[in-house]
Amino acid sequence: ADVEKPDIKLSVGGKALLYYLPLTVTEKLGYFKDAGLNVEISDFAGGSQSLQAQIGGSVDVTTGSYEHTIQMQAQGKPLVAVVDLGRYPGIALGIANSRVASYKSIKDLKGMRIGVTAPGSSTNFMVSYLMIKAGLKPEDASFIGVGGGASAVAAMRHGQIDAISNTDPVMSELETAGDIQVIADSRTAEGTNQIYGGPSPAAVLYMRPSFIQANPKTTQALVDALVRGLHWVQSHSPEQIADLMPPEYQGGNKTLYTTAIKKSLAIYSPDGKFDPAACANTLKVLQVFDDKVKAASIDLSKTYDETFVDQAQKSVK
Amino acid sequence: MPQPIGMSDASLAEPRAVAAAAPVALSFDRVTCRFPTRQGRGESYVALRDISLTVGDGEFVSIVGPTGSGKSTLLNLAAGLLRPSEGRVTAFGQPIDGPNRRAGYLSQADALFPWATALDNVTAGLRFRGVSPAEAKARGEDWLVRTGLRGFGDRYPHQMSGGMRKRVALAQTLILDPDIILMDEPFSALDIQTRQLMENELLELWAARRRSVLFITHDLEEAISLSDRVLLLSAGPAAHVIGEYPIDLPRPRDVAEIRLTPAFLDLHRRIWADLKAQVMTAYGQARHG
Amino acid sequence: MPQPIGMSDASLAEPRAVAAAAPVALSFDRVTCRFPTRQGRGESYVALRDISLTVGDGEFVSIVGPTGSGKSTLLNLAAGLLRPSEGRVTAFGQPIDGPNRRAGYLSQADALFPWATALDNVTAGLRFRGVSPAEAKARGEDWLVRTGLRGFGDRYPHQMSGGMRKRVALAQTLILDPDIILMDEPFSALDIQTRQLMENELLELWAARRRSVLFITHDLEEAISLSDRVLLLSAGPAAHVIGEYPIDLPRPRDVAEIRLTPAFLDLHRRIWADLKAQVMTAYGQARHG
Amino acid sequence: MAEPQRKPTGGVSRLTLLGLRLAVLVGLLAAWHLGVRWGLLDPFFFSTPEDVIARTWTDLGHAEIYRHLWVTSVETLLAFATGTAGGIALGFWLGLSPIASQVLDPYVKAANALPRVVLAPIFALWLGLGIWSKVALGFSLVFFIVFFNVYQGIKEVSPVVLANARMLGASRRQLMTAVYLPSALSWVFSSLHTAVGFALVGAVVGEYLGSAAGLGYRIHQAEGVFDTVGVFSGMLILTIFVIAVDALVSRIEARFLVWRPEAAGRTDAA
Amino acid sequence: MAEPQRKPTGGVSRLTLLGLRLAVLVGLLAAWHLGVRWGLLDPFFFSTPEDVIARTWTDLGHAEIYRHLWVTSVETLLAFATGTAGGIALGFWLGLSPIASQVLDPYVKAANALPRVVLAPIFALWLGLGIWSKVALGFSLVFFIVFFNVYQGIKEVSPVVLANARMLGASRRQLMTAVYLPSALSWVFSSLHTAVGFALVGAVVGEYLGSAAGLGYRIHQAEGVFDTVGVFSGMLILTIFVIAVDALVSRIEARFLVWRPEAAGRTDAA
Ligand SMILES: Nc1ncnc2c1ncn2[C@@H]1O[C@H](COP(=O)(O)OP(=O)(O)OP(=O)(O)O)[C@@H](O)[C@H]1O
Ligand SMILES: Nc1ncnc2c1ncn2[C@@H]1O[C@H](COP(=O)(O)OP(=O)(O)OP(=O)(O)O)[C@@H](O)[C@H]1O
Ligand SMILES: [Mg+2]
Ligand SMILES: [Mg+2]
Repeated sequence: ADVEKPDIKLSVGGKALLYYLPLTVTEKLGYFKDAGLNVEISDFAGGSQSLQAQIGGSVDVTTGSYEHTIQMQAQGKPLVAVVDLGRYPGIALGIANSRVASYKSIKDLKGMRIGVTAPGSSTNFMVSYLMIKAGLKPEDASFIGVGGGASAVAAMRHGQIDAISNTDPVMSELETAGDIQVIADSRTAEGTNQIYGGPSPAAVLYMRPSFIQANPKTTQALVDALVRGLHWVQSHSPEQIADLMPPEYQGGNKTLYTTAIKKSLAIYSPDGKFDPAACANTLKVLQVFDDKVKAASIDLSKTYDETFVDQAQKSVK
Repeated sequence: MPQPIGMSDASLAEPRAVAAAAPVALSFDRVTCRFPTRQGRGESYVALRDISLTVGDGEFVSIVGPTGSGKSTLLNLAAGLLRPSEGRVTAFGQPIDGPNRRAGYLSQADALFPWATALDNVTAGLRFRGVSPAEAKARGEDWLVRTGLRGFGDRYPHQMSGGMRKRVALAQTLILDPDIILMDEPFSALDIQTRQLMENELLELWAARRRSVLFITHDLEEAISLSDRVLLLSAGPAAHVIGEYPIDLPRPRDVAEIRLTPAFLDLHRRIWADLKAQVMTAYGQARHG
Repeated sequence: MPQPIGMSDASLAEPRAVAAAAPVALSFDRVTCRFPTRQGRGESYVALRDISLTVGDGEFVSIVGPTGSGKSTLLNLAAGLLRPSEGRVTAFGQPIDGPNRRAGYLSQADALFPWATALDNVTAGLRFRGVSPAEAKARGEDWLVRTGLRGFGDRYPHQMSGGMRKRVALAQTLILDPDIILMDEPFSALDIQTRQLMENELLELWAARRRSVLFITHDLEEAISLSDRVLLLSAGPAAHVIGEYPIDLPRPRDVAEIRLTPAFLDLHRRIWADLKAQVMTAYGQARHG
Repeated sequence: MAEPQRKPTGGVSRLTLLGLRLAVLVGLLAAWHLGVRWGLLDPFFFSTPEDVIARTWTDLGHAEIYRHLWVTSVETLLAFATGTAGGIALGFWLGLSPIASQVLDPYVKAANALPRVVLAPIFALWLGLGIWSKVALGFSLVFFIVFFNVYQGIKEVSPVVLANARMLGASRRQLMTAVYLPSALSWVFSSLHTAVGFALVGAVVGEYLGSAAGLGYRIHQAEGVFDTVGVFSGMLILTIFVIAVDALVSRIEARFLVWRPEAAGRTDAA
Repeated sequence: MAEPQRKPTGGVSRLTLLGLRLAVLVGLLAAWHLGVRWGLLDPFFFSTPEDVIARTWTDLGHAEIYRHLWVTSVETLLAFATGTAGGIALGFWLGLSPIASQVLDPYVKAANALPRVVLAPIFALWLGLGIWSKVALGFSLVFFIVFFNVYQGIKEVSPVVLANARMLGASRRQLMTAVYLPSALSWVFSSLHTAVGFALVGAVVGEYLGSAAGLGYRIHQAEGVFDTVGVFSGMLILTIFVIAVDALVSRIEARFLVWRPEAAGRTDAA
């Protein structure tokens, strides 16, 4: 394939997270290579760092949260999402077993210590959003940044937090081990509907508009490869997917990993297409929490570009 | 406690001939001392070879010898700060292992605590021994007066002159009244007058308590006027005792007056001649050989 | 270049009477020097008060005085390492500001570079002046021989005896052949024999190049046998020059022999009496008052 | 009443000094401002000095910030105190016991090389998410800095002075307090200046990695919503805080080291 | 051929030493093992020593690890070299220029207190995602440690020796090379021992925060999927690496400091 820029730098915040599974699948299957691309993936401690690398121009494209495109538009740094990798945010909220007995509804979160990956992250927003819907204020609970790895598990196991809002594999690990009870789950269509009233895009591939303008063919090649990856995910079993992933991702516990994949499978978009209603959902949530987004008038249509996915539907079988 | 040490070997100097019967404070038995030179190459410099000597209990012994012959090394051995490469050193019959607790040592170099005032320096040893601060202060002030440093008690070492620091060190050692006093050129930084005052002070103290003294000096007159016995060390390398001179001048002595007596002058002439020969060897060796 | 400095004030000692006509290497004009004591309390100690003295070009001047009187302070002023609190110090007519580049200074304390071998210490000044390493080495070796240290060139300071280090420092200063030589008790760590050898070496050198020398010593005999003029400093605080003794002994001199001449003994007796009085004051002050 | 002066350089008046310091500050701010103005610095990453100062000013007017500052201060000071005490203790032990030092040497060095950020979860695990896990992180930085300096300081003790103290009859304990400690003090203080900064870094990074309060938490929160002004204003407050603590260290240092000669002191003191 | 010995303590034979060190290592491993065995340590967080060693062993058998190790080594050594050079240079400048040091003092201290983790995005912005942003992070740690020690080392130069060099005609430059540098060397080396560790920490944390290769990258990956064995095995490899580098520093140190008396040396040397 003749692309303008075969060497692509891609950033991601936590490549091993299931949130970004389609990226690793695509990479492992060699779909980028097939598309004539040589993609170097830089992994960051978190989504915001990987976004900063994008804004700073250190990388060409980023797989990150769709929210970023809205937040950056508000700051005058437009980004455009070109393919949707996840339909549902994949975040779950769980209550510690010791608290389950006294938990009736979201209102009972009041006064709890809630672990989130980082203050100000989407795991934080999801809980805050639920609380607001239930008539609480976000300040009614205290949010503690616990990260997205072993530290999050540790915090819950050692009773340092009463509830946790996190992604997989943390949630699966805690669920499987029986440490928590999940009370809100955006890993499924139904759960996401309950929280947001509809789907809400999660991981997307985004980039600066100038990159798209200068490299339309490269962009198309990237989208094609990722859509192929999404198709592959849809057509294979959790076990097959787990086998494909690098062995070190399984962390020595393949069963857990497979379970986590099974739980998360629904969040991956089957075709990579955007749903305008879902995008509006995301905006709605952000407007509650992000002062800059609230202040700005956001043009949602500029945050994503469907032409490449649509093209990919035709070419990718 | 003090016991004479039996030695059967012969050596050039035979100090035991003099002190054998008396109790022995300090005894060197065939002591050799080597220093490694040039790190790693395994070369070594023999500073002292086969030294045997004794200091009787209550005896005042001086050591003279050319510069670099090994006098300080000898004193370090007696203080237990160095270990001999061969042979053994004993204090009151006990082998010395680690700092010699029965000795006070006034070293050639400036060894005051730079972070302590003159008074605190003088009383350091008392405080180590648990003497009450008030008493230590009183005794320290007294020693400052004795060494002519009244009013300088609150000076730090860097605020004092060379001679003043030396006197503080002197007071620091003597205030503890040790059984064995080791002194390495204690008075060389002092002017002649002050030096004589200090010498008399030392003699007075010694006469009163009869401690054993091993004294190093470059000043032959000083050695003779203070000592019971003067030992002459040969030039290095491999220095050894080549001369021993009992000083039979009457006591008590005044160090200034005794220098004018004929007996003194005679002794001085004798030792001087031997010493001169030694220095010429040392210097000739280094300069031409 | 060398110019006499006009001074109109009177002072106790009148050194200019002797040296006024000759060119002047070093001149102190009503110099007072105070040291702050006790940080922060604003007290101060007057070490020198109102000192006026000169050293003529090519003259050999010695300073004697009780310990702690301010001799080293005087030399530090001449070296430009201290600034006077009042008055001014000039070298060859130029006010001294910062280290006196025309002077070589052998300090009382051990000032060798601990990280350099004896040879490197001796040649340090040459290397600072950009002399080629080969030449510096050759001249350094020569000076090691002159100071009786042949074969010790590769020793580090901590591997040498006190007297050896002093001789290295001597060579370090003299190898540069400075116009003004400042020496603070250079020979007090040496035994008498070595000391006389070094003294003769110094005299020889001085006779050959006629440098100006300001020399501090505690040994009055040494002062007399070497100098053109001996200055006597009073006891501190507020020390000043209280005596000045031109030494009219014939040159060249042998330091050992000249001590036996009647002229020498006469001078010695005179200065000694004055010095003794000074020391007694100093000691009495500190001890009793 | 001029005292003998040592060097022509050295003293400038307090006022000049303040002026020069301000000049540097203004220069830095101007460079920052112009850098942003001229497009050399992207305000997304660097914000602008005027915004940062304005934000800091408003923040300092609210009680909220003081709660965070209080948490961070407590953590910093605890980390500083425990790290210093630990470093001094181990430094002394290994400095005085050649065998222990040779045996433990590789382990100390290895421990120093462990990336603390990776250890943060373990600290959180053992010590909870409260202040103690942050203190531990700060400790693990401060400790090694102080340790290595104390250890070296012990080795640098003048053998002559040491031998003298031994001959004067000092016990091991007394050697420690009367010789090793005062002699090593300038090493200790040198390390403390570095350590103050690192104690704060440890506390803030600890908060950043997981906490419910503190300046690091605030910075992290600001970063999460890409609020650069908030990030920089947090750092500005940190900076002011650490300068205050360091001034305290300097004052204590001056108090302890009165006995030292000034820079170009006497030349007859050995 | 016994040389005069200084202290009864001190030398143990190389073999005993090795034995003792091994004993400590075995002790640590046993404690770890038993801790896990007896349920004091949760293997989820601590893994087990046998697993870690086994994993390290397999890893070391594959080429993959060497690529990561190579990246990390290059970053570490660059951070170490540049940080040391920078710290020494600034230390000398401020040490020798009292005005500059007084003016810049608060800024240096403030800079030292900035949390580097927060700055990582700015480093990435300026220096890209390659090794240089990691080098910058390591630099920012090493630099201050070396700086503070060099600065103090300069202040500790013996005034007597300094005056002597001045009188011997040393120019400013020569004073630097002939007096300040050799005199400050033990301070410099002391800081280097700390700095080696921090250079590595900087590199690893940099990788951990965002990179495509290196041991920090591997550790991050392992941590994200609860692969404790991988995390610890990465740290083990780090440790081995830093001990090797530190041994090198010690060797160079011994070479430079031949002139020093041993611990309990002469008592007539001033
Ligand atoms: N640590 C050492 N390493 C190597 N040589 C040493 C060491 N200590 C002493 N020496 C050597 O041993 C010899 C004797 O030294 P010592 O200090 O005992 O002499 P000294 O008689 O006290 O001389 P001085 O009268 O000059 O003080 C000298 O040649 C000296 O160089
Ligand atoms: N930095 C200082 N601070 C306070 N007092 C000082 C300082 N330097 C010197 N003095 C005092 O100045 C006086 C003169 O000292 P100096 O060293 O010049 O004496 P000196 O004549 O060389 O004595 P010595 O013969 O013992 O070497 C002493 O009383 C000393 O205490
Ligand atoms: Mg000696
Ligand atoms: Mg003096």
